[in-house]
Amino acid sequence: MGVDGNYKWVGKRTVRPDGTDKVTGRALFSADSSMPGMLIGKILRSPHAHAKIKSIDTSKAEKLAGVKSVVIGKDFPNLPNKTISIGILAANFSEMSDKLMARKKVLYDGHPVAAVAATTSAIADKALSLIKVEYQVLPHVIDVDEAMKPKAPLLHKKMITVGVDPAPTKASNVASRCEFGFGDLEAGFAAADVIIERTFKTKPAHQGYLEPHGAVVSVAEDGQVTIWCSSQGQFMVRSYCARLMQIDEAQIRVIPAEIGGGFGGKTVIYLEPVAMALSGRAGKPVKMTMTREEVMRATGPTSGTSIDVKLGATKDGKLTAGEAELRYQAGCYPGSPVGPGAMTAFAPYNLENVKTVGFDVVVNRPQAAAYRAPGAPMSEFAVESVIDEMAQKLGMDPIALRELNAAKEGTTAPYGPKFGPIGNEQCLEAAKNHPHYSAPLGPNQGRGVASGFWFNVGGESVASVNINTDGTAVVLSGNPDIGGSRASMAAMAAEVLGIDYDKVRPIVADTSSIGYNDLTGGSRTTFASGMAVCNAATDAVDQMRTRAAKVWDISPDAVEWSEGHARPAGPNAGDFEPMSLADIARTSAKMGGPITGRAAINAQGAAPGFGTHIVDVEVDPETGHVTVLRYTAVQDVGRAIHPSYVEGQIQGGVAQGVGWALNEEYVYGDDGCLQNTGFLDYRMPVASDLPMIDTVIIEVPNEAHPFGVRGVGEVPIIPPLGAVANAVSNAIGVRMTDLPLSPPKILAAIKNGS
Amino acid sequence: MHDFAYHRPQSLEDAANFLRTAEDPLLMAGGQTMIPTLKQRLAAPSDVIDLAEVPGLVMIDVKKAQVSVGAMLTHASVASSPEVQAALPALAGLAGNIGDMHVRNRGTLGGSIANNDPAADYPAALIGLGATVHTSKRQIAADDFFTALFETALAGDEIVTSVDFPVPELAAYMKFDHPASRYAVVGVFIAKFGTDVRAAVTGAGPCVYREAQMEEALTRDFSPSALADMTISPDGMNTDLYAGPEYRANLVKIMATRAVEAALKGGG
Amino acid sequence: MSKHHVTSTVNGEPVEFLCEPQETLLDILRDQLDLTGSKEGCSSGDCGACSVTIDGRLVCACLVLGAEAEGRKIETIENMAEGDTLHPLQQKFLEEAALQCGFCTPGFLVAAKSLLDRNDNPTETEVRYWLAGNLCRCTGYDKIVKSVMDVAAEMRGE
Amino acid sequence: MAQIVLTNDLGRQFTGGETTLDMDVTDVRDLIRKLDQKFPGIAEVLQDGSMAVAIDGNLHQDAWLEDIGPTSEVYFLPAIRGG
Repeated sequence: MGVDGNYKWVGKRTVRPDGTDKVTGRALFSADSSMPGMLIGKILRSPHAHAKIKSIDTSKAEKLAGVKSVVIGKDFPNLPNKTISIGILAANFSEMSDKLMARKKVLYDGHPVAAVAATTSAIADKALSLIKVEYQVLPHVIDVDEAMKPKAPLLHKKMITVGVDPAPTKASNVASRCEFGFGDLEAGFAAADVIIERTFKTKPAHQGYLEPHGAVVSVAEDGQVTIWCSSQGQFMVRSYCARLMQIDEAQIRVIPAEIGGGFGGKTVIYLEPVAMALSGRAGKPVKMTMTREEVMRATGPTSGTSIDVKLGATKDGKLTAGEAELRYQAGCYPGSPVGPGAMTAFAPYNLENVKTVGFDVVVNRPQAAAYRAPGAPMSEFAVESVIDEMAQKLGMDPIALRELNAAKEGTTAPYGPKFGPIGNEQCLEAAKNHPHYSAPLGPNQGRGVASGFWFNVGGESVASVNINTDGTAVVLSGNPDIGGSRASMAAMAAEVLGIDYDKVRPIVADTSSIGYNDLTGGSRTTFASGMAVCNAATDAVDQMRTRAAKVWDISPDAVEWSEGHARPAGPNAGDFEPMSLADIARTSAKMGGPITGRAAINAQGAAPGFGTHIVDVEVDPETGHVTVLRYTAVQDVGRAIHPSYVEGQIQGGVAQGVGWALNEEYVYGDDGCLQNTGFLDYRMPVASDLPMIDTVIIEVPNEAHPFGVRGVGEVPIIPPLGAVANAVSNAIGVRMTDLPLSPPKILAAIKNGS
Repeated sequence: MHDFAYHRPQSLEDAANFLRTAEDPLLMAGGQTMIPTLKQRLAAPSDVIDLAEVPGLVMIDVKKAQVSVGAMLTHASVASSPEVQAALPALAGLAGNIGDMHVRNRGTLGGSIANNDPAADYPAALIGLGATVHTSKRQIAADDFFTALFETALAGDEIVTSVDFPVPELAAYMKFDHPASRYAVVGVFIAKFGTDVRAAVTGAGPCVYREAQMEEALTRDFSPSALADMTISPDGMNTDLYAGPEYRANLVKIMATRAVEAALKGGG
Repeated sequence: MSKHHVTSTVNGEPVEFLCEPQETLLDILRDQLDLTGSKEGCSSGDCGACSVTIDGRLVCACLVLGAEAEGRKIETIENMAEGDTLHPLQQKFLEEAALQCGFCTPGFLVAAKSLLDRNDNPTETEVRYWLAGNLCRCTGYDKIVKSVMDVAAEMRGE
Repeated sequence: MAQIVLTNDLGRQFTGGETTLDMDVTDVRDLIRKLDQKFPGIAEVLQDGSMAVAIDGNLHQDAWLEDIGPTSEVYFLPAIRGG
């Protein structure tokens, strides 16, 4: 082993262990499970963006034949108004509970107000129509800049902005202010020959996972709860349900279904506690699945934003100062990703003077949920646009400008610490040397470049490696496989154990079958759970070395493990025939019992990821329509455990970013209600919208991981927004600052020339 | 969906009888618009009458001067018919660009025109070619068929059976499609019959219409340049989540110009 | 409303079921016939996760009424492999990692097979347009399109 | 002595604006304990999970036992969540 080793399984394009089930329709996602006697649960949602609930009358619904339980907000525990961290997440459970089921006010179109469980879907629908809710409609606010105005309708009458000194005396929609940076901005801008200042806007975009949220929940008479659901973390579901419903974690068993995409949107829960309440009352299991309309109206998209950027440079291209103010929509309660947005905005650059200020602003929309590199795509879009413009103003090549100012090992990141070994410069160089970058462009075509940065995270992970007597291994880990992680876990275990990949069976275990794991998110799984799997496999190897030593009557230290065999080493080298894993496993009963390696860690040392993207577009000057002609994405991933799934993560991130840049947006009516609640109006890219997406994998290993993994999933959604906007701007000769770049918007820009 | 009764009549007469006797009947052709509408509870018919088994509605008859298409023929069948491709490529091309493959395999000519969605493609072909609609009762000229937003000249118990499309000298359809739904934000069908030119516009207004000034200009000179100085008024044009009247007015001219270019190149 | 007694052929087997007029073919497949390989992603015919074929034509099962299945032949993802042999498309999707979460995968496979059954020499553009009714949020389509092109080439003996 | 850098927010709340400190500490737990002696109340914020720490450029979350060297640079920053 070792980060520079030659590997048999790591880095190979193996077939994923769960693949056959997924190409034959056998894999069970959240809506695919049923239980005997199961009821169907449904939610009644607010038709108003902001309203006081004057009364709820559920009596008629309760009397309808086939209705087994009805719940409203007061049926859920009231919880302390305090933010608590759980693993890599933080939550205010009072607010979370209110988001699950409104109490006194509804705060967005789609906010749940009541739920029913009935014997059939049709009866549940009928029951919802019999619930009478009296509302007093209040003025609402959606846009972040509008929400910050002094006379904006207030969502929470007592909310005082946190992070401002002295604390404001008046309530506002600004939940908090954060600030990062160092140096002397004034001096930095004074030293600049060119200063560019621009304001950018982005619209809320949905994660767009294909599988709507779903859960089957059974609450037994003794209070034991079993939950089958798809989420990014079965332990997250357990922690949240236990706290929201005020029961012990040990009473809840969450069995992870296959997950049909998440991208951050399934790091929160919507249905499970409601189904728990319904099931507990009815005494029967309850199944709940969202419609696509419910997903669009009431699950977290990411924030819409408004961002000011100011950047200074000398005439030879040295950046002298960077400043940004970021305003992010949080949704109905605080919690936008403006913090990471502010931290990442200038991260690809070496700046001596930098300051970013972020505002977390509540508006009448569903709570923003994490979406791939939460907060970063928007802020880096704004900065990458200004970098591109700066290159134009200075007459410099945009990659050359980036290279001249690139963050590298030892550079102080805008959020404080110094970077360790990072692949930012390597990505820029690979992009510059890629044939794409020098390919000629035709009329009405433009090329855009942008970089992206994400921290990546580690966190708590547990893994077990059970050695079977036939020489195979079962690997248990606790993270849902959202994009091929079973294949990576199996490859790493096979590598450490020295047995064939096909002899390793990876299992995603439920919450009662393995210790606590943080959820799948933040690009942590291959890094942190992978590290746990490696450690657990090493633990099993150590046990097998010890057993071989006992058979040979030598010291365990004199036994080495290679290619799946215990071998006498040192003074005993060559004294005994090597024993294979299968040999040792076969006699495990006689030698002390089953061999089980285990590891429980809080993985530290996640290393940052950088990427640089190049895109060519053609703009129809008569209609404003954009065609994406060619796309190349370069990214430092540390080590590609499974190159195909690494490429897939990058390609998928690019497609999402292109959709965000060109088409995807939430459109609200004057009444504050979402108007595009389905895929007919909310346009995610389809196959005919995209070209092939070329990927270039850079490997600057992360020394903290046994195989050098950094994490892959977040970075690739960051550069596309800036790259596409830069390409369009370059094609039409007008700087585009307002996403998405819809044809009407582009045509107007062409006609107005600004 | 609200409750409804489902019927599958075996003859046109039976289907018409259901229309006459049911409380609030709705005809179903391909169902690609209707079923989503029912799911959203935007319609609550008492009876759904499925035309799938009614004989005679699935036909193509291509003659030298006329292409006849049965009401229940799917878009995919029209698009892939070698006869239609040869005789009226603009029509085959139009059908082949409706929605996506799944929609084209179920959606039908009759369903499309009876629904008269303001952004549907087929109405532009009917108006652009001066087609004749055959129904269970009579023949209706296309110009008289589409009356208003989602409204047609069909009587309550009348069923579209087929459409006759005259074969023009030159024709083409160009649309700027909505990125998600693939409906026409604006679509323009241009056809030239000897000295007579027809220009039909869909997507721009509440109902498909003929653009008279375009027809006059193209009658004088059937070339893209004939439209160069034309101004299209945005008055009365549609606004939706995607685009407003000014953008649509611009598209009418652009799509018409491109349709003329395509028609001169042989259609599509 | 009274239920309809429907007789059809699903994956080569004769099948009878009772259905309400409002039930879609997707409801019947998933809830009555336990064929949960066809997925419900949108229920409005926009995502293609419920792609099946009826009498050989690719459709969204969520936009077909169960009662319409009378006398028809339905094929779903569950019948794509022959015994224990995967269809070449299924095999290629595995080898090329043309799936990530796997939710849209059954629909893509049914749609891609429907294309290759008609055209064993599609251009990349033809593949992309044929699959435009199927949404995938994970892959960016790259590996899906490549897999379909590769299988077509293999079917042609290249 | 290790160099300790607090966020501007922490400085505002607890230290009267001071964000850079030199301290003799052995690990994160020791650092938090000593900071709390100097700035009472700061430990609660540093330990509630909302803050992460970077030691010589390496990011750590919830890591009381991580060693801090005699010349280490230690930055407190908001904990990073993910998507």
